[in-house]
Amino acid sequence: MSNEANAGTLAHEWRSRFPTVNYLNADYGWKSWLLTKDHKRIALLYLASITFFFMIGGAYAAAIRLELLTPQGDLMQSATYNKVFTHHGIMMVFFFLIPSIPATLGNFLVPMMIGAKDLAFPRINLLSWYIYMLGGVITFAALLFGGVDTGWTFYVPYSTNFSNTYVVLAGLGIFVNGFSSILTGLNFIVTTHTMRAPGMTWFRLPLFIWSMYATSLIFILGTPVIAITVLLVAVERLAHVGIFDPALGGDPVLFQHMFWFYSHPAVYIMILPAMGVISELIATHARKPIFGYSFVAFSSLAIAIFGFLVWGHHLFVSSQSVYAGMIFSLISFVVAIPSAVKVFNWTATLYKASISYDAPMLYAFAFIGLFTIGGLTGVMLAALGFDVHVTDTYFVVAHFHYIMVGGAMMGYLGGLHNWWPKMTGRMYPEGWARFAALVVFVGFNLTFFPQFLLGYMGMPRRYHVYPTDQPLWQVLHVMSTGGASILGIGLLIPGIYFIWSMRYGRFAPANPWPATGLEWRTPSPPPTENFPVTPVVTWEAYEFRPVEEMAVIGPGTPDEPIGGQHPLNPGGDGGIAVNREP
Amino acid sequence: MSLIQGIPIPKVSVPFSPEQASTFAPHVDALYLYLLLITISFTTIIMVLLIFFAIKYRRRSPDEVPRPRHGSMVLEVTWTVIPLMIAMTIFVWGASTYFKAYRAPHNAMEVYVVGKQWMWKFQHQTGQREINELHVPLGARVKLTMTTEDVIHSLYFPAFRIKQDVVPGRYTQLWFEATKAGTYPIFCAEYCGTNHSGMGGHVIVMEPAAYQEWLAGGAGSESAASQGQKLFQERGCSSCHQVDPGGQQGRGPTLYGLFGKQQAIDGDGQVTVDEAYIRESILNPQAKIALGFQPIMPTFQGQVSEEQILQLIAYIRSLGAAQGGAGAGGGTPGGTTAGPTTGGVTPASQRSNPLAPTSPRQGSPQPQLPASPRGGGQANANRVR
Amino acid sequence: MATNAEAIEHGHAPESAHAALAHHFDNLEQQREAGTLGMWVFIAQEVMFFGGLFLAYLIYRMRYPEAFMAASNHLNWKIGAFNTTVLITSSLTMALAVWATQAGRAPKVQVALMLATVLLGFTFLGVKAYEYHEKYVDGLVPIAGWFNPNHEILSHIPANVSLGQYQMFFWLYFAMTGLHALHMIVGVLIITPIIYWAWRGRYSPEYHAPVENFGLYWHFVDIIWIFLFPLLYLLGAHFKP
Amino acid sequence: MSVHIVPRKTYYMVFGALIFFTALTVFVANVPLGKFNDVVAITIAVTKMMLVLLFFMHVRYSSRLIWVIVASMFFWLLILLLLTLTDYSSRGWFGPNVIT
Repeated sequence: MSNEANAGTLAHEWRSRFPTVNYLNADYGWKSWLLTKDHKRIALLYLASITFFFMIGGAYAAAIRLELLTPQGDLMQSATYNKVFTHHGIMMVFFFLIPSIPATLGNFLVPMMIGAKDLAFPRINLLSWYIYMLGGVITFAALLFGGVDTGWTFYVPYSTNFSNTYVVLAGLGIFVNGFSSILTGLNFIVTTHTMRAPGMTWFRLPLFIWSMYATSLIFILGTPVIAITVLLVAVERLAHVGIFDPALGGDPVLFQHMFWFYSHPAVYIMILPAMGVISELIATHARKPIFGYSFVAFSSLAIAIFGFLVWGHHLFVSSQSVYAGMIFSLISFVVAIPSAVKVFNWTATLYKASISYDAPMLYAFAFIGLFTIGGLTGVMLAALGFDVHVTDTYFVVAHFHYIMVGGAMMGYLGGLHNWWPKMTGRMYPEGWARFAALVVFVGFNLTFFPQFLLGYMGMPRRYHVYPTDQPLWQVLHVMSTGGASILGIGLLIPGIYFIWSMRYGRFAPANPWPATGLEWRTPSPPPTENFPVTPVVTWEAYEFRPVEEMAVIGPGTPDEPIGGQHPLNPGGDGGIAVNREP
Repeated sequence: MSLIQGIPIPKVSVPFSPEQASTFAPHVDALYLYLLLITISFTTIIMVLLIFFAIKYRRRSPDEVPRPRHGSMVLEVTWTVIPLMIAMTIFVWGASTYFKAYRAPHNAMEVYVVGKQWMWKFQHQTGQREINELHVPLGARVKLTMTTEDVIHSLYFPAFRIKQDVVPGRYTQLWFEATKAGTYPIFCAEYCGTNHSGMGGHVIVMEPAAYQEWLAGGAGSESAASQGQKLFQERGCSSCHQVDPGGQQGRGPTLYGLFGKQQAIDGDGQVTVDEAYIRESILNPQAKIALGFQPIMPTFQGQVSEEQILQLIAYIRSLGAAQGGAGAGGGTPGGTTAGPTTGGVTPASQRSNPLAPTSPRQGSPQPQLPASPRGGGQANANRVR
Repeated sequence: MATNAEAIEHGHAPESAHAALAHHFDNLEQQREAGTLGMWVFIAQEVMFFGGLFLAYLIYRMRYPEAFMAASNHLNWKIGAFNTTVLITSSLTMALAVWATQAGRAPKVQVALMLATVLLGFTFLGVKAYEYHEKYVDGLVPIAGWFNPNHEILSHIPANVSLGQYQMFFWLYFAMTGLHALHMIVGVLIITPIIYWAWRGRYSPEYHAPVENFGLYWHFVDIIWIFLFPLLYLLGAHFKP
Repeated sequence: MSVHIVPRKTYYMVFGALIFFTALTVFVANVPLGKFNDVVAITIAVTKMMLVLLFFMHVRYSSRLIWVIVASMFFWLLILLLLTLTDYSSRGWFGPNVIT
């Protein structure tokens, strides 16, 4: 820490004397942003828009928690409540969780980590952002005009023949948004295959790249199916054709199959990138190569593949055949293993490591703990006999929030903190960050742990009112709401200090932590072409090198000389004397 | 005795769980405990290691670099194989519980359930109809045959630890044996629209004697079967379908003793005459033609409600149905044509043959059929299904 | 230090930059590879997109075999076969167009072959439009209001087929062929600028990625039809109601 | 490596084969074979697809990566179709008591 502070202030002094040209100040004006083909700027565009949709989703979450303070529906009508939880789901799933890490951190980091100047198709990358915004606007319009009340799952026949809300419009938004995911995934896959810097072999790739690659596979092979499914629902609603309508010979359960064929892998779209981030955070802040690199790498691919074979575990009580249920249950247990392997490897990495307590690492700790709980409760739900009782109850709600918020969200926040210096060239306030991390952790557990108990006691999900003859239920709901407010505050704090730091934060050195990835071997913030020169990789993943070899690659710029050997900034890239064993 | 054959009912009770009021509940709770054990132990291991490492190996000087360690095959294999083994034990336990618990027993007492936005309609074989309330006798096996008039709902008895979606156009089933008298909540667990959270009620488990009284209270209400019989006459079904034993075939198959039999159909193959087949035959008569009959029965789509269809089914199965022939769908008439006395009977006596319902008189044939959209032109062909 | 030295050497793209070389690629080879790979990944995505419809077809076909037979019988397999031939021929011309650019033939040749492809594409779409109109007139379009349950055509339906099942086939027919036709229209839109550039003599043996990748797309559309034809048209060809 | 140029002759032969198979599938479809109509039709369709893939789309001359992509797209399509079929094909197996 002291070393960083020291290096940071020196860098600050120096840079204030010699302003540098980087991707942020390369050119100005809204045009330079809205028409940019620079993956780093597009990443920031995504960051802004995703934060916007997240706040909308969060507002709806607040409304839900407030309503459930009391058993009676005294805050809003049930029709309103149904719309509120539907909007919460749609916003969070399709417009925050799915694009969150891939579109922001992924967009920013994938080319830098593999030593490329940009993604393979910069125009398509920009296009995918516009498609995302278009989808977002359409869905948001649907919400404003009066909203949707089908639940984010759009189950037929309710969504096709009964609900009289803006199903088609919202569906259209999700349909459009799907293509932004597809294009992002396409870009990542091609980039990873064709744009790696000389020497950057597959097994030198950072684990974040492996997980982004696995995620992209799901984007490519899963998203089209939800697109066509939503399209069919819309057509059936508009034209009253009977693809899913039992009265016309259709089968509502077919919709559930098609829907979950995407929507279960979508869960892995949310968690895999977070896993990748966590691998980076641990390696960086424990100064250790990830234990069992290849196992962690391949477990990502295994998750992506097996994740496609288990969707039927959402249909255990939906009149799916018992035998299909068993097959899906069996595979569901298999898909749990790669996740377990990751957790064990991360833990093993910490053995005899040099662990810092910087905010990113705190989020990494939170992730491992919460994801373990989320994952194991998932294993519980995969057990048929048990699932019959708790499916569609708050047990499920608690489970997937432990994965989504406790997993994906923690990874996202940890990643933002870790790469914030690189993205903005400024440090965030460490003290506040640690405090926020703590608040988020406490608030989160207080919010969602009680919901496990509620679930087993039989409280069904999507309930506007709940029985008054169950005093304990209200107690737990009140706890949950209390926790939610703490969580809300905990999430506001980073929002505030991130914005603050963009103007007032200390200047960040090129490699503040320090870390081994290529993205740290270029100034912060990076130049538009990412690297002064095409880097050549001669070291293994997460291999700590002597200072001068972990410095900025290329001819020195005024404030980032080769090897960071600058009079005012000795080994300023968080340079560390390498002594092999403490 | 446990109805989940082979598995003794474990004696467990879990904190923060609803009451155990069915033979199935203790099994779920036992499984729950096992899962909790695994979850807690794994979580603890990870947590303890995390905290221990975090403290013991905290960064002591800003520039220390620990020696890299790249992994160990032995460890990787260990923590791949062991969790897999444990997972498989969970699978086997969970699956066997589910499998056995979902196979409804023969000789169960039948209740028909129709979900509708936003209420549960229950109909007892003895004719009692209830809305959002279900009275069942203690210790009797109750089998629910369920469908819905509109969207997908899910009937959920927390106290019994069971749940099953009801799907439009299909029959799904659920069964339980209550083990504890009392009143327990019923919920709709599948989101079904505006008043979803209001779509619930109570299941009242009564001592057999009390249940008898309750049934008596509902006296005068005729049995589902005889309601079905009325319908059978009104709709003119009787003009083509014989219902007496040995009566010569009408223009459609004689229905006496048909239920539960294997019926040969046009084209190839057979169908079991069960609820689903009868329902289909009423709504889409031409789908599976009984072998040797002309496809000229008109559809009754939109002319009979789901409840009426269930009454007709009750009637048809009451027509001296074959004793479990070909594993009669939904159990032998024992459980289904339950006269008022069947209510409180114990599982043991349910296996004994119950009294058959009053054999219905055949109504005076009214040969005119309701004209169908497109089948009408052929209505004067000489055989109806 | 060594790394930096090497890095500097690798700084520049090996070849003298070709006009069509985007700034972030080292050389045309890398760019071409990326393009081809991208198109293939896109095609994989398309396969899953149609996959949803094929799934629906499979499920309902298994459920209502007679209905599908009978309904398919109302499609004219002769027209279908004609269209298949047209599409295959367009695939050939497209393949030859790619060949022409690869072999560095004169722009005239390239343009001629691509125009032929477009022309055949329009032929296909025209025939399709004719078929759609026919179905519309016969009231077989399964949209509430357009579908005419009393049309004499429907009196041929075997008795054990319900109108709902019958409409199911046509609903799938329109969904699948419609989506396919949409892809062809998009294809025509994409190839137009390519033809223009070909005319301007932009494509050469070393740079012809756009033509090549469009070729991949066009052939994929062809493949989809290769399956739609038997599944929809030939299904009931021998079926006599 | 440079682009592999496929001789025109190959294209014409493939084209011929495709036309032939189209004629064949039409012919077979008009002969009632019961279930086999489907089998034959699908087999022929797959053959035609392979021809287009291998020659028109140059897969035969492409890198292993392209082969992997082609293989995986069919693999995932099969997952979608077959795993859904596990439900539909096994409904009603579950004893006489579960009605589907």
